[in-house]
Amino acid sequence: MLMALFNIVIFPGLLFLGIYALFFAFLDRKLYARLQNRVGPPWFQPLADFCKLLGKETIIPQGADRRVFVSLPVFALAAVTTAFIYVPIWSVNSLFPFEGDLIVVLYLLTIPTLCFFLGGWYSTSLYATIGAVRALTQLFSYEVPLFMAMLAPAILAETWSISGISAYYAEHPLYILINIPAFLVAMVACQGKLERVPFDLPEAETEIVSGTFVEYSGRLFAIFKMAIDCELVVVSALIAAIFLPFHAANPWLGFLYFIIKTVIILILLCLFRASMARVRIEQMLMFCWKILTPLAIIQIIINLLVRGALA
Amino acid sequence: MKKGPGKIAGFALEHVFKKPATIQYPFGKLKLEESYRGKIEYDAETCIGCNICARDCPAGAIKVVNVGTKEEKSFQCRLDVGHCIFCAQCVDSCPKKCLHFSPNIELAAFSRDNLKVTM
Amino acid sequence: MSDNSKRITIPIGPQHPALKEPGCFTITLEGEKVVNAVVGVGYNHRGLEKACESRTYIQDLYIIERVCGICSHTHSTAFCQGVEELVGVEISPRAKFIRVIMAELERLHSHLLWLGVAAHEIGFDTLFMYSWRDRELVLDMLAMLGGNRVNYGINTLGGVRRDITPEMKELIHKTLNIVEEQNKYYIDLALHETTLAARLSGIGKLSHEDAIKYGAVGPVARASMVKDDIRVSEPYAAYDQIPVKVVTDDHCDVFGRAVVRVLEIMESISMIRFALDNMPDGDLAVKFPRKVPAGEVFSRTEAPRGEDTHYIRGNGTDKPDRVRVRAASEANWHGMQHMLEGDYLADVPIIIAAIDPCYSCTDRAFIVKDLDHGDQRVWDWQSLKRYSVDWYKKRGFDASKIKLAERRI
Amino acid sequence: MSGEEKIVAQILERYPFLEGKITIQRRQRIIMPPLSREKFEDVFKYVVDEVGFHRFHLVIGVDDGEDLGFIYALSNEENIVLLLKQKAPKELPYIKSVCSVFPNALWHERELVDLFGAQVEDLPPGPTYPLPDGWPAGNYPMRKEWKVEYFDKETMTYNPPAEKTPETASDDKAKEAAK
Repeated sequence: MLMALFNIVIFPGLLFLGIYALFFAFLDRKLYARLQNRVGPPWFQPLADFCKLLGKETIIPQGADRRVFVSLPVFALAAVTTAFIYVPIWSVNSLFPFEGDLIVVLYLLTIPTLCFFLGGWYSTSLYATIGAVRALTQLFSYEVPLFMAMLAPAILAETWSISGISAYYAEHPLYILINIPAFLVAMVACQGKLERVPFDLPEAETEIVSGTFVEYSGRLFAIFKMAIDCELVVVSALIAAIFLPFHAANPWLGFLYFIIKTVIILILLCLFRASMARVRIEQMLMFCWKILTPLAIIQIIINLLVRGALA
Repeated sequence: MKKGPGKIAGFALEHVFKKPATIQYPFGKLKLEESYRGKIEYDAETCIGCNICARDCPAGAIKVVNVGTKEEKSFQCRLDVGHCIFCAQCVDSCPKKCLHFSPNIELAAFSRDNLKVTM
Repeated sequence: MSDNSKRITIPIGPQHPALKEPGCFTITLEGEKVVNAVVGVGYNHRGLEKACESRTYIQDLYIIERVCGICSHTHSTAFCQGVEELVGVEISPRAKFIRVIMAELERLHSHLLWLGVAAHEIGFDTLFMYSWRDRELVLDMLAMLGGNRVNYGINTLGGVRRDITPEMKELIHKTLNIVEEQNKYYIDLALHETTLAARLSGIGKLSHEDAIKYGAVGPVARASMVKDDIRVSEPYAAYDQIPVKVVTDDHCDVFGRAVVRVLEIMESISMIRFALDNMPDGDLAVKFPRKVPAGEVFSRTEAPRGEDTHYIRGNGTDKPDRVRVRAASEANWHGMQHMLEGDYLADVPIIIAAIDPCYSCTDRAFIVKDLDHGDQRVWDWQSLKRYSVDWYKKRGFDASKIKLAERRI
Repeated sequence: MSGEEKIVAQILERYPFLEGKITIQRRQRIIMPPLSREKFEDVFKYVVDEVGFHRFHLVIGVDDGEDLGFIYALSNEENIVLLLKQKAPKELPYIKSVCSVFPNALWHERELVDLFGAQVEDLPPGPTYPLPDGWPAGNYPMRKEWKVEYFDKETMTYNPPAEKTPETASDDKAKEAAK
């Protein structure tokens, strides 16, 4: 019982995730700045931002439903934190592995997007409404290729559990090469999930101010921001667990591997963000359905064929 | 170059290992040219109090007053840095060249009264 | 469901992250498509023309220079050459060349600034940072030549105030090489980056006929195949001795405007090089009288954004009778509504940015939308001010007193 | 014969009464004399439709004391600028809008309304420009008699000093003498 509480609150739960998310936010911003030949923020900047936001006044719009408006950021953070518990960190096994946790994690990761949508919708601001609608439209476009890209390795590994997939590829490391197209699809699609350039349409600062979050301020916004940062960690940890399964028996070494893998994924995501312009909503739909989805389907077919050949 | 997305990635990656182009202001400062038009400096010795500078100033920021007696004149220049637009027309207009500009641009103050300088 | 209920009207501006200056665009949307756009500008009317009437010509010069922060040199050139024409003074050839060099350097910095702003509007911050980094080099050159980064103050009535020494010339040549090399990369990037082309092409259409009809000037007109450039059609300063190539493009959209601007940077670089190498000797400024004879003059220059026109009327005293300034972006506003309609909301900022706007015009009625009651109340400035003072008073903070104490005009 | 002279000749052929009043200031500049409203509309139409001045730059308002002047800057294919002038008495400054011919005249004409108090007929409805809301009616800041010093920005009122009657003037003199 005590151990479970420790796991949920401190490691690998809320506290560790929070600290690691702040570190990730720093790394992301610093790298982004260095890619643009700037100095970038100091290491404590995300923490300072978080603390500052906590101290600011929270304003709730008059037309908004108070309870829903306040609970949405907490919901988003809770969903992300819960998802993290099912992602392996120090070994091939996560904390509470079970058959089918991949699907649970993917669905838990959808909840923040729904929270952004509802948050924007309940803000009763025009910008937020447009941002909310965009968030939902975007969800329908990237979710399908992302899920399919995640499921393709699972088909090859013949298991629906993240730990099982990790263990399978740790045993047969060469099979990872088959999954490279799925890895690329997942990297692109998760850029949409994380609402980063080129798919940052729901917040598009220069178009709709900051979209869904335009009415959020103070503590609520801090929690939302935290949820987004945590989502970045969870998604990169998930991709690392599925597509880059190099594991060590020693948990300390395994943990080091985890950090290296997630940072590599972050660097790729950051490079992706730095090198493109934001697309329009209809261009994004077109891209996701016409390029990413067929690519993911082809991957699934290949994996099915390989599976058949192996059997 | 072929068409395609993410063309700038290589260019940007190169710059990660280069010195940043920005400077963190209060800790590091850019070197300004000596000819930069900053705050006006005044030399009371050579001034004859003709006030041509005041007549040509577009913002009405400068004024030279006689603080001595009629016989023994001694001049003071009163400059409102808050109004000054740093065009340095007064420097050009001055017949005795007693005004000149300095590359001093750090002129922020907490109150408008602090911006009024007597030289 | 009536047609109207599907539509929403959103304001873009007067304060909006996409617009760095105040301008209000009331956009009516159907989904993400713009069906109607109302342009409201003029929050920045500073009464410069009235101010000019009560000041002498030499004072006006510095006021006119501050009409625009980016094309300050072209405005002051237009004013100077107008007054010089009125007096009948011919300035020295060297001064003319220095004016041209400054004008072209200004065009460089303005176009690099535009490239950065346009990239930022479409979320391409990396290009924004790099183009502004290189703009700094140009600004440093301008600061070295003029003494300031934006209001160079190099023009004076009857010539220029500062000379270009051989050392400066050397330095400018060196910096230009770097800028040219960087700019070649940006041209390459602008033409080949898919996301950039996807965002820029096909939006903000302004056909050749419409460009003439709405009186578009500068790169906006040239991107619609209107071969219109004051540097060629009415050469001023030393432009008659320098080869000028007019860059045009037939895309008629934002992409075309981007292409025209990046290619113009290359043209400007070669023009500066030519001017530096062929600069004649001579005085910097000729003696200029304080009193200007009566008469009127219509002076035109080509700013980075297009054609600047100045009308100056003298009445024989040392103060002008009337000064009328028409900045380049004022001419480009007229086609804005036409350009916006039919495009996506996501494209509104980039279309607005594509004319490189400079806000100097106004409507000041603003509508405060009261969603609780669903009605619209129009508040004017006075009542809003009163409302805010009362609001703070209720919370124990008398804003009106503090304001009076601190305000001094 | 240069392009400017040809144009002047063409205008003079149609409107002989302008003989000697049109000046060619320099290359690419033709200045017309101020015309009254009826004559102006006719000449404007002719110049735009038949002489080929199809680009409109701006309209400049000027205060000529008794009259208000309106200067229309037009140019043609060869980039010759023609300054067409119209005048209207200050009390009744009625002019006709040229927006139907040149849509880009809209903001310039609104400016005339706000700053000079011109009454522009057929001006499309829309916001005022460029003066702020709450601007006192009847104040036209670009007119010569309007002085910035008398305008109070806080209350948005224009308070010119009372005109000196002989009595107050003599009072002033008495005061000065007392000093």
